[in-house]
Amino acid sequence: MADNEELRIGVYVCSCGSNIGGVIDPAEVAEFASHLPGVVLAKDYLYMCGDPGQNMIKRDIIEHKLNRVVVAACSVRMHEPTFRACVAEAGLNPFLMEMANIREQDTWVHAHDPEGALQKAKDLVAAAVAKVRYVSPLQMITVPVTKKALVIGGGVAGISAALDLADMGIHTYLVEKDLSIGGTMAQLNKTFPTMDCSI
Amino acid sequence: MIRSDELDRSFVQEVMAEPGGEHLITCWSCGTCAATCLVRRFDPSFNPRLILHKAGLGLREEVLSSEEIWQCSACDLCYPRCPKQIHISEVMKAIRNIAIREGYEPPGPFPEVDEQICSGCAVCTRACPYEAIERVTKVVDGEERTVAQVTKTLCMKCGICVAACPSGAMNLESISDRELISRMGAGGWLEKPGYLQGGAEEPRILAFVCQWSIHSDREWEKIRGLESDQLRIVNLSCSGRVDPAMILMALTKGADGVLVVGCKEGECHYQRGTYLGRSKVALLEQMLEQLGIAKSRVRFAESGSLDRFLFPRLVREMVEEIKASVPVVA
Amino acid sequence: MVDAARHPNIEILAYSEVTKVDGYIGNFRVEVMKKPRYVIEDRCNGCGECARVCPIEVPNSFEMDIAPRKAIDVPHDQAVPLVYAIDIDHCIRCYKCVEACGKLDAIDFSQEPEFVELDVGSIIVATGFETFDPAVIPEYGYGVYPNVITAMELERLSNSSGPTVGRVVRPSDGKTPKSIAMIQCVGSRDSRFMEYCSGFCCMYTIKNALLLHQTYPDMDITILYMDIRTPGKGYEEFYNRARAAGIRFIRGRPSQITEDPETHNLFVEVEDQELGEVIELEVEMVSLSTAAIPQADTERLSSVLALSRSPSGFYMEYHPKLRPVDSPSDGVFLAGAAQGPKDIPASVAQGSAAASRAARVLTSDTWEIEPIVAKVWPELCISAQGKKCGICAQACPYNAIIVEPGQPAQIIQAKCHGCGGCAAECPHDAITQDHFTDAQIVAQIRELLRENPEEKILVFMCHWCSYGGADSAGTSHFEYPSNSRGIRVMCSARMDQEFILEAFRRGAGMVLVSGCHPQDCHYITGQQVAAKRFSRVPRTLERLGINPERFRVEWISAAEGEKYARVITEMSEKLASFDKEELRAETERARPAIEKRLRRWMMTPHMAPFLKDEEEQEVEKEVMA
Amino acid sequence: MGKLNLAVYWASSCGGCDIAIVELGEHLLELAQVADIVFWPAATDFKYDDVEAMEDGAIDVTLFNGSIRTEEDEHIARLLRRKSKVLVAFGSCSMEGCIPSLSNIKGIDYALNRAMFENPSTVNPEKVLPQRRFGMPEGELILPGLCNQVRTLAQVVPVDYKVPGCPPHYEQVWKVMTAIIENKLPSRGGLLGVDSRTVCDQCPRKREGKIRVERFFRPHEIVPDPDRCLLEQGILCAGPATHAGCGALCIEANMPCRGCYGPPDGVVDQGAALLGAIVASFEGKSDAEIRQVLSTIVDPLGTFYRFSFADSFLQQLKANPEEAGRICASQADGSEEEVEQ
Repeated sequence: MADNEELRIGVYVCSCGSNIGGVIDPAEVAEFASHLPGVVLAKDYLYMCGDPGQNMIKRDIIEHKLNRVVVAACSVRMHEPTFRACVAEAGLNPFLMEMANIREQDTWVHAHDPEGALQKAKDLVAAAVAKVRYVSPLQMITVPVTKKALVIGGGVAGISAALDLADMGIHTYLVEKDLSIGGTMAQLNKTFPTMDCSI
Repeated sequence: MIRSDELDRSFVQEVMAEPGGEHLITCWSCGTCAATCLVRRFDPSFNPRLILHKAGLGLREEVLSSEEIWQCSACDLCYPRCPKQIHISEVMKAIRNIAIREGYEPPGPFPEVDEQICSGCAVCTRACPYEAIERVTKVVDGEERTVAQVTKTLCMKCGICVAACPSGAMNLESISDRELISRMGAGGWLEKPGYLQGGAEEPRILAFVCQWSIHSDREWEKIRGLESDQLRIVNLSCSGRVDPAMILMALTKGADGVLVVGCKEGECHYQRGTYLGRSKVALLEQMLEQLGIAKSRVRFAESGSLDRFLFPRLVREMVEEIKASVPVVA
Repeated sequence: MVDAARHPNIEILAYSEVTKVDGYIGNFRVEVMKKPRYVIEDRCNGCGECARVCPIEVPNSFEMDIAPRKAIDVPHDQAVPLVYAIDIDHCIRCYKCVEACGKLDAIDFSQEPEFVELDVGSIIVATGFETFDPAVIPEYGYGVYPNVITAMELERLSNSSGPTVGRVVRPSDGKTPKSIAMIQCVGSRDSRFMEYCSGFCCMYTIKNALLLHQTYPDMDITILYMDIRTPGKGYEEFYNRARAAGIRFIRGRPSQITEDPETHNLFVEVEDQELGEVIELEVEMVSLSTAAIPQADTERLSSVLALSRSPSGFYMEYHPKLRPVDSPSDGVFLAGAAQGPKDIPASVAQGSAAASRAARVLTSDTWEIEPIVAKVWPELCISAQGKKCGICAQACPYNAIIVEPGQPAQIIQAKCHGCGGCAAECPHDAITQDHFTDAQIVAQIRELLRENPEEKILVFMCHWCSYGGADSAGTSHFEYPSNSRGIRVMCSARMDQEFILEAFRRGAGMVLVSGCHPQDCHYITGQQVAAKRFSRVPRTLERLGINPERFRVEWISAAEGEKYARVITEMSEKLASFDKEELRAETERARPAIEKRLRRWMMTPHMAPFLKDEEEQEVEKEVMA
Repeated sequence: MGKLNLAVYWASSCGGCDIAIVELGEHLLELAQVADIVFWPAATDFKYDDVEAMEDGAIDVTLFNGSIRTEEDEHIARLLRRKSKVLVAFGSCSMEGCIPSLSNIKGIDYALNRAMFENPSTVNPEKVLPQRRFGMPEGELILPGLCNQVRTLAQVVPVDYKVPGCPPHYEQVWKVMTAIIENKLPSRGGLLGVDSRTVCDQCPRKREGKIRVERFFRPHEIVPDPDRCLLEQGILCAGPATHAGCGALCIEANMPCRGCYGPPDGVVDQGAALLGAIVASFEGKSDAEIRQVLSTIVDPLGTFYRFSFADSFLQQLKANPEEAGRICASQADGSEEEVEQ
C-alpha cells in the first residue's frame, strides 16, 4: 500500500458476450462496485479483453488517475497477463491490478441460479476491491538464462523439437529412456498419407 | 417418411425421468448390444440399439406399441460390453414401465396356473428371476384359496416356475413336461439299452441344452448334426427349466449319462436360471455319490458367449468319464 | 533420427531417464540417470559380432515381442545410437560376447547406473504414448486366440525390416491370411477404458489396409468402425483411395470374437448399422486398432517436473487453445503425444512449436520472473532476538531461507519460488508473502463473509490445482450451488491456520481448504506442509467448540472439475442440514477464544484493525484518506 | 347284507400303523358292528393256518402295513393278496418303503453290520449274525430270512389302494374305514385318506413369497418363528412336495414336514419334486455360493427320499429287481426255494 496515497480504484465488469451477461447483469455488479470504499469508477463492457475494452481501461487510468484496477471477468489463468500488460501500458504497476473470476467460477457453474450467481459476483468483486487496497507495486525479478535445452523423449516430437533448437544454435540434450531414439514412429511401416518410410 | 412433428421430444425426457432410463441418449448406436443380443437369434426383428435409437428420436407410439420392448430378458450380456456403459436392460425396463402405465401388454402365451392343483406354496414365486409371480387370494370352485398368478408384464417365459412347481400346477405349453418327455423319448431313444446295461457299444448321452448357451446359428446347426443313437439333444428354454425327475428317469432307462448345458456364470439369459440348473445337478451328483453310483453320469456344464464348438468336447469328456467309471449294474 | 544423431548441437543420452529437476525457468538443474548398457558407448562400433555369438534370445519389445533379439543386441538395425546393450536379466554370463568383441574391449560388466547433472534453461517434454493392452477386453480374445493381433504388431509384421521381412503371417500357422478384419476403437471412445478418441487409428488402419491390399491383392480386408475420422489435410482423399481399392468398410462395433479351435479362424460378430443386421464374419486374422494411452511413467515424471495431468492421464497444457504447448510450469513445454494422442504431422508441428516457445527463453540473456516471494518483518522474528526457531527454514522446500541466531531469518529471493509456506508456518507472523499478504487475504475473508456468512462456504484454493479444478468445473459447466466463495493463494502451504480461524470468527458456515494432490504439488513439498497443518485443525476447532464437520480438506487437481463441483455440492448439502441459529451461537461462543489466538495480529503490520470492528472502520477511513 | 370281513397285517415296520388303527378308539365299536376282524396278528389270535384255510377272496378288505423286508413278509403278502378282495397298502412303509427302505441305500450287508456289530448298545463279541436255520434240542428252527432289498407292497403283489402316512392320521383312517363300511371306495388304484393338494395348502404359516435363504438349518439348530413359512427361515420343509392329508401336523408342532404323505397327485418321484422346490428357495449367485448353501443340506438323499426311496427312480437305478427278493448273502444257504414252497 502506497503510503498516504489516495486510493482511486477502477472496477471493470466484463460481460464476456453472453458468458457472463447471459446469467447476470454486469451493469448491476458495476453499480454495486461503485459504492465500495475507494472505488471512483465502475463500468461494465461487452468484452473487456478486446482492444476497445483494454483501451477504455488505459484511458481511464490516465484520465481518472486510477491507481488500482479490478477486472471482474474470467479466470486469472486466462487473462491475468493480458490485463497486467494493459495497466502497465497505462503506466500502472501490473501488480496493482486484481481480477475477480466471475465466469469460470460463477456464471458458468451457476446458470441455474442467476440470483445466487449475482450475489456471488458482487462478493467476489468486493473481495478483489478489498485485496487491491492492500497490494503494493512489485518489480519483476530478473534471472539469467542457461542457453541450453533439455528434450525428454526421442520420438518424432522430441526429435523435431531438438532439431529446431539445435538449428537455432542452442545446445540440446535429448534424453531417451530406450536404447534407441525413434520412439513409436520408428516401429511403423510406411506412414500416411504419403506412404513414405518412417525412419 | 417420418415427419418432424412425429418426433416427440418429451418422450426422451419421460424415459430419462424413469429409473434406469437416464442413459437413453448417451447411446451413439455402435451396435455392440445388437451384435451381442441372443434374442435376435430367435427373433431377428429385435434390436436393442434400434429401440434405444427410436426412443431417443422420440418415436413414442412406435416404441411403446412394439412387441420388441417386452423381449429383453435382462440377461445383461450387452451391459458389460457397452462402450458407453449403458445398462440397456434398465433403459428397456424404463420404457416398459411407461408402456405398462399406458396399458400395453406383452404378447403371450404365458405360463398357466392350474388352480385346482396349486397350493399357493410360494415355490414358484421364489424361483422366478423376475418376481413375475404373485400369490393371490381368490375363489376357486366356491372356496377361497391362495394361488399363484403370473404377472404378464414381468414374465419372460423362461419356464423356471414350471420346473420348480412340486405339484405340477404350473404349465407353459411349448415347454411342458409332456413336451420335453416326448422329445427325450422320440423314436424310442430312451427305451434302447445303454452301455452300462450292456446294450450299447458306447455310453449313450442325453443332453439338455439351454437354447441361449449356444451362441450362434452356425453352431446350433453343427450340434444338431451330432444327434445319433448315442446322443440325444433336448433344447431347453433355460437350464433352470431342467427337471431332476426327467434326468433320473432317463438314467433308469437307456441313458448312461445326462449332460445339462447352461449359460456361463453371469451370462444367464434369465439371470438365475443357470444357478438353478447347476444346483439341481449338484444335488443329484451328491445323491448319486451317496448311493455309490458314479456321479459322472450327470454333469452340468457352462457354455459361455465366447465358447465355440465346446459342446462336442463336453459330450466326448462325458463319454470317456462314464467308460472309466465302474459300471453300477453288472 | 540420423539428422539428430549427426547434429553438432544435439547430445543424445539414450537409455537414460530424468530422475530429478530443480530450479526454475532459465535455470533448471536436471539429474539424468544413464542406465547401464554394459557396453562402453565410445568403444562399440556397432559391428554386431557379439550378438552373433550370444546364445540367449529374449523378447524384443521393439518388435512388439513377436520376435526375439539376443541378450546382447540393438533393438533394430537402424538404432541410434548404434551401440549394443546387454539385457542383464537374461544374460547367462557366458562371456562369449567379450571374446567376440576382442580388441575393441567394449563390454564392461561392471557398469552401474550413472547420474549426470545438466544445467538447462528450458525443458521440452515429448515422452509420447503407449498402446492400450486389449487383453482387458475379454470378448476380443487378445492373448487367447493367437490370430488376434494389435495394429502395432501388424506394423512390425508388414514392415520389410521387421521379423518376417514384411511377410504378413498368422501366428497360429505362419501362413499368410486370406482374410483380415481390422477393428477400430479398441479401448478408445469407450467409457470403460479411454473416453477419448485416439485420433490417428482410423488413418493408420486405412494405411495398413492399403498396404496389405497392394502386397496381397486377393486378401479380403474388412474395416469395422464406428466413425471414420479423417480431419487432416489429404486424409479424406486417402480414405477415398481405400474405398476405391475395394477395402470393405462395415459400420458397427463388434460385440465379440470367437475362435474355431481347429482352424484358429476367427468369427467376428458385428451389427452392420446400415443394415440393422448382425454379420458373422469368418476371417483368418484380426487386427485391433488399440487406443493410445499415456506412458506408464507419466505419473512419475509429472511429479519430477511438477506437471499436471488431464483426466485422460496425458500431460495437461497451460491452456487448451491459447497456450497449447506450454505446461503450467514456466520454462517447461509439451510436445507430441505426451500431451494427448497425435499423429506424426501434428507431433512434428508441436515439436517445432515447443522449440520456438522454448527459444523465446533460450535466446534471451535474462528472463523476468514474478516477484511473488516471501518477506520477513525483521522486528517480529524471534531469531533476531537470539531465540532458537528456524521453523520457516524447515518449511521451505527450496532451502531459500537462512536462519542464523541473532539475525532475523533471511530470504534468498532467487531461490524463493513463492509458495508462502514459511509465511503460514511462522508462529510469530514474522513472514509474509508479496501479493498474498496476510492483510490482503484477511481483507478478502472479511468481504466474502460480510453478509449471511453462515450460509456460505469459504474456499481456499491453490493457484495451480484446485483453482484450476474450479476453472475446469466452469469450462465443463458442472453446476454446483452458488454459496461458495473462493480465495486464491499460490499453494496450499500458504493457507495459514489463522485464516481458517478468522473465517469461523466471521461466521463462515463451512470452510474448505484445497490444493494439489501430493504428487502434483508445484512446490515439491508444499502440499505436505499444508496437509500436516490441516490435520491438526479439526482438533483445534473441537477445542474451540466449533463442529469440525464444518471444515473439510480436499486435494483437487486442475483436471478434476467434476470433483470440485461434487465437493462443493456435498458441503452445501451438509451445510443445509445444520441449524443456522446453532451455527451463529457456535460462532458467538468461540469468538473470544479465537480472538485470543489471533491477538498476535495486534503486532503484525496492517493486521491489527481486522481484529476489532471499530478499528476496521478506522482503517477504512485511513485507507480512504 | 352280512358283516364285512376285515384283515390287518403288520409286516416290516415300527407298528405305528397298527397303533393308528387302535387310535380310532370308540370308532372301533362302530366298526365291530358292521365288520368282523378275521385276521389281525397284533390284536386277535388268528394264525396263518386260519388264513390259509380261508377261501380265496374271503376277506373283503386287508389293510397291509409295513414294508417287504423278509421272506415271511413276502409270503404273507402273497397269501393275503389271494385271500382278499381288496388289498390296501396301509401307511408309508407298504406304500413307498418309508424309513426301512433307506437301508437300501447302503445295502443289507451294511445294515446287518451296523445293527449287529457297530451299534454301541450291542455286545456281540462272537460276531454272531442272525441265522435262518438254528439247531435246537427240539429240532431245527427256521426263521424268515432277510431279503436283499426292502420293497413296497406293490413291488410284490398288485395293490388296490394306498393309504399314505407314517403313520396315517387316525381321522384319515376313520375316513378310509367309513368308505369301506359304506362301500364308497373309489375306483381302484388311487390314494385313500388324503386331502387334495399339498401340505402347504393346509399350512397356516405366512409365506412372504420372495424370500430366498442363504443357508439351511437342521431343526435342532434354530427355533423357527412359528408364524412364518419354515422354508423361508431356512428349514428344509417337505411340505410343498408332500400330499395333503395330515392337516400339517408336524408344522403345528413347529417342526418341518418330512414328507410322509408321499408325493402330490401326478408326481412320480417325490424326492425329485422336493429337490426342485428346495433349489428354488435359496439364493446362490455363483458356483461358490451354491456350493456353500448346498453344504448346509446334510444328507440330501435321506432328506429328499426319507419316505419314498423304495418307490424312487434312484432305487431303480441302484437295485437290480431280480436280486431284490433273494435272501441276502449272509443268510443264504441254498434252501430258499424250499422255504418259498
